[in-house]
Amino acid sequence: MFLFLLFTFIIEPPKNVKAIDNPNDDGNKILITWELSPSDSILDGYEILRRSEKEECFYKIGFVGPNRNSFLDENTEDNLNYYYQIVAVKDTIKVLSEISQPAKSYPQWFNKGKLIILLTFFLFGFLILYFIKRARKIELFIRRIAGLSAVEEAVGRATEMGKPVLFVPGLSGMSDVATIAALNILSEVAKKIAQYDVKLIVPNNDPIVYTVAREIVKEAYTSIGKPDAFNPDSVFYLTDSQFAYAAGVDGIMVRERPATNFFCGYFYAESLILAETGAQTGAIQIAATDSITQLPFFIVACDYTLIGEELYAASAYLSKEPILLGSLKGQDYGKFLIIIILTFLSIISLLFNFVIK
Amino acid sequence: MKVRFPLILCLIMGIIGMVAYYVPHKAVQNFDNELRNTALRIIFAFSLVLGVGSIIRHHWEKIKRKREFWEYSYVTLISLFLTAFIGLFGGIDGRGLIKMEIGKFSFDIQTIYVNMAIPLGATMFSLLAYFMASAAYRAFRARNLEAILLLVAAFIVMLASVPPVARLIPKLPYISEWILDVPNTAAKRGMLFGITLGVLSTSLKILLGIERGWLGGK
Amino acid sequence: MSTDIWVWIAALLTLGIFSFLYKDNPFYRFCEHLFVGITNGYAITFYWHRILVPSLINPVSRGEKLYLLIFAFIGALYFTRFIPRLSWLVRIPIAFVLGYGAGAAIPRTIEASIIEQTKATILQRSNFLNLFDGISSIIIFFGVIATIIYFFFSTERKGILKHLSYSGIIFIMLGFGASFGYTVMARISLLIGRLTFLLRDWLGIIK
Amino acid sequence: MVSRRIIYLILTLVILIPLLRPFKLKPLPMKPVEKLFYYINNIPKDKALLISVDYTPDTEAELHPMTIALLKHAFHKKIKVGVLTLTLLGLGLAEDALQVVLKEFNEKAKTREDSIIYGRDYVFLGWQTPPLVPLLGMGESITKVFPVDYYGNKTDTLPLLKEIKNYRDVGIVVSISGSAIPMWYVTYAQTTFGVKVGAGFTAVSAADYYPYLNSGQLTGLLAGMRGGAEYEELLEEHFGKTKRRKATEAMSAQTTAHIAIIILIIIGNIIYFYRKKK
Repeated sequence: MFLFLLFTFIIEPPKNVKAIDNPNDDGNKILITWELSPSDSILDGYEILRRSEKEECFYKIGFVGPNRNSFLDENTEDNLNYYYQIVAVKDTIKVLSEISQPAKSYPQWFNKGKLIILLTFFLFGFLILYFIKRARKIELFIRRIAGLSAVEEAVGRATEMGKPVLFVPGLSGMSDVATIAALNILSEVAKKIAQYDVKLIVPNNDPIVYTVAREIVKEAYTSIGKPDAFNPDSVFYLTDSQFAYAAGVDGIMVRERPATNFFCGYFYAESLILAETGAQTGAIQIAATDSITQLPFFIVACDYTLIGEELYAASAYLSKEPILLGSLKGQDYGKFLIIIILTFLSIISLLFNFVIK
Repeated sequence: MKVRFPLILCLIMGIIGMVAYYVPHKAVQNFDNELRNTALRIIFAFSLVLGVGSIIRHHWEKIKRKREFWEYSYVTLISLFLTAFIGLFGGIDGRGLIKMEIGKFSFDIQTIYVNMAIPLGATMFSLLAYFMASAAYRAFRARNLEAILLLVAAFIVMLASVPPVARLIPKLPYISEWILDVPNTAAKRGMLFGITLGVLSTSLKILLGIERGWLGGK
Repeated sequence: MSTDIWVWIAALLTLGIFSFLYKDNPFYRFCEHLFVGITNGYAITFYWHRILVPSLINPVSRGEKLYLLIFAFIGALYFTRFIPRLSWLVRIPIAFVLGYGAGAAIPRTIEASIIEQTKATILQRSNFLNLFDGISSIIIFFGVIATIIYFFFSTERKGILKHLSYSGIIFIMLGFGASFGYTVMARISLLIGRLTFLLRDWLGIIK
Repeated sequence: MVSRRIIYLILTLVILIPLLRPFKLKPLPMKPVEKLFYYINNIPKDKALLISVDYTPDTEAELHPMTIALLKHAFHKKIKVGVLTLTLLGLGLAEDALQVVLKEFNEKAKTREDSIIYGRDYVFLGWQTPPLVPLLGMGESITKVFPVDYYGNKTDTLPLLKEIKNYRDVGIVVSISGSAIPMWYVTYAQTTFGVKVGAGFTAVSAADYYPYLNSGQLTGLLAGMRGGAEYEELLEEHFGKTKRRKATEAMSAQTTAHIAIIILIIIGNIIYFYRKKK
């Protein structure tokens, strides 16, 4: 009894209870904040009470542990006034705060927290579009990357040996930049192959990529003036399962014994299964991928590897398409901008102890 | 029509995909949820038609022309139809129209998947252990500075994960961790920036109809 | 030794794939073709039971969400791929999936791979609470910039760019080497998993 | 050709022999593992540990011991646990891990207080798809996403879930996966609700996620068998010896294989330099 009285004396209520509409959400949420009770350290926690303008009395809607000074009420009716009260709780003793000002929840039409992302998008988007536009007028300079000549050599080798060329366009879908770049390279490779009547094998892992790859190869043959030489069975779908695909391509490699293997696009763990089997069959292997995880294996097992963005650069360089050259240029300036931003923000942050969260 | 209509559609869908990220309002979020979780999944499911069509044709051609190893094409076609039959009629949990069991022996689709597809996949995956060993033996040669760096980093990380060695040289795991934490992080982050810009520009080009490769032919 | 017929099947298929290590042989060819067939058959089942039935057939047969039929129709346009005169219609379902994917990817990649990674790279005073972390942060900062410069395609590598891009490849090679070494462990784990299956579940030699 | 087959044979042998006769190893716990361990160790009483069993049987060897070690840790410290999975095949694995750990704890328990009781100390929520539903839905209400648990109980009747309502009551989510699923928790659950995320990866994919550890998006990280073994080591340091240490046992085969590959690389280079000299 004595203790009970003592505690009622000691426990002070939390102060300054504020309720606001929780920002940047889809409504139905009110954020309540308060100043911790001075007796916070001995409390069990805080109860949150609520009353809407339609109700007569307060109801408990939540409980948080000590040393917390906010609560998100995620169960409000939009555009209705709510009042809140925070209760400091210690065993059976409860001390009430003052009642908050009324607050209403409502959904927002724009998440302000994402503004910086929208700005970044406009900034880089503008850069890329600007350079694509410029590339259509003048020829932009792109440094020739090492390993590019290997693509030509490799096709040449296959023609000399009269053996097929295997082209694996990666394991991701059509919206992936790696796949698109790979298909651009495929188009150039197919044109060269068409000239020499070498067999081309393109096994696919994605049904849509398969459809597109097939059209691209067909078109390459047509553009070189040999539409009849196109064998529709050279581009085919294998399976969407990663390892069944690897098993199938391995089988093709040991049976068809291609002179050259291209691994262009996005790859997962199957990369080394493909590349090492190919190395054992004695094929010249060229890999080009932006899959950072798989690059180490291609570098070890293949003769030439185009690393990361070099894949995009290769597709731009080989095709000489202004769109590709321009966007590559835009990306270069984008990277330059990132370097400047990194340096600038670091200097500001270090000089003025400005904390970036 | 054949080109413009799909391009406009693509742009509209792209804007929808983007807007839902910035607009928390329920009206938009609910619409986006339904679109992503139901509508697009339905469309996506149909794309399998393209793939299965190709497989059947590819193997049928092989059998018809009696190309090398044509007999195996029967294995693919029969297992495909059988698995599909069992799955479609037996139900994914074995509670479909037809009970897939003979006496005590049940062969519903999950059983087939777990006891055939998974072991095949896991074994294929585990071949990597062998391939890593042979690739390391064959290609990890100290040819030039770059190759030496590759080799040394791989060596340290591998050694560090051998517990007796780690107990012997207690600093080694920390060096290994440092390489993974610092130079590795730096290189990957650096590459990631460039790749992300590539993703960004490609997505943008697809939406604006600048990149039309996906239309497949003119 | 196991008496479960399914364990035997799994074990034989496992051995079939392993036999590829010796050389290509009929046993492997059988497993390979079987694998392709089963995964495709399973995909058909999966798409039907897990997507089309719950998302389309169930609601529509109850008379709800009839608008989904429109999407089913759009999906069905994939079939036009096999009709040469109408095959351009296949672009419509592709446009739906591709457009949404590309649009949704833009803000999300910016957030995860540019904003967050930039924040993590920027040097701040909190990086310098101790000397070692401070030096590491500076090395990361420098390494990121050098790696970015390695992938500059607009100019020839001359002068300072040459040196910077050369230090970029040093970081890249160290990173790749470390990843390779690290991965060895994982792949061996997988092999251990398969061998354990053979020894424990099939042969019953180990516990 | 011949040397390739010899390499394959050597590798098979150096793994098979220790599997048949394992020897004991003492791994040295590393920082990412320690970070996760101590974060979980200090989860306050009113918060829970959420374990997301997101792997499939093909990566079981590497990842299953992690789930078991995490469960043991939580039960030792009496931290409330929620188990769920985002992959259908994870259901059986999660159930297996729970049964293994429960058996070990409840065999020793003398009082009701000591034992691990369903609904009070842990819940098994089961599986929900598409993944975005649980990933985002749990930020609002766990019981709404999982109206019934794996065993068919109504979740709103479980005492544990009366206290643990959503991510706010979750100290950390640890997602264990052979793919990128832990990053879904980062991208969706963390960016939206600010929940802490820890991860268990296969050793291979782990190297990819170090940047996220560095940037604080991941609180801690277990990588592969070794990560599991190190966690087991920390458990043993804090809570005494346990019967089986699955990851540590498997490590012995891994160790010999590692040594074999290291020796192979050395031999390869000796041959290379010898030939070059000639």
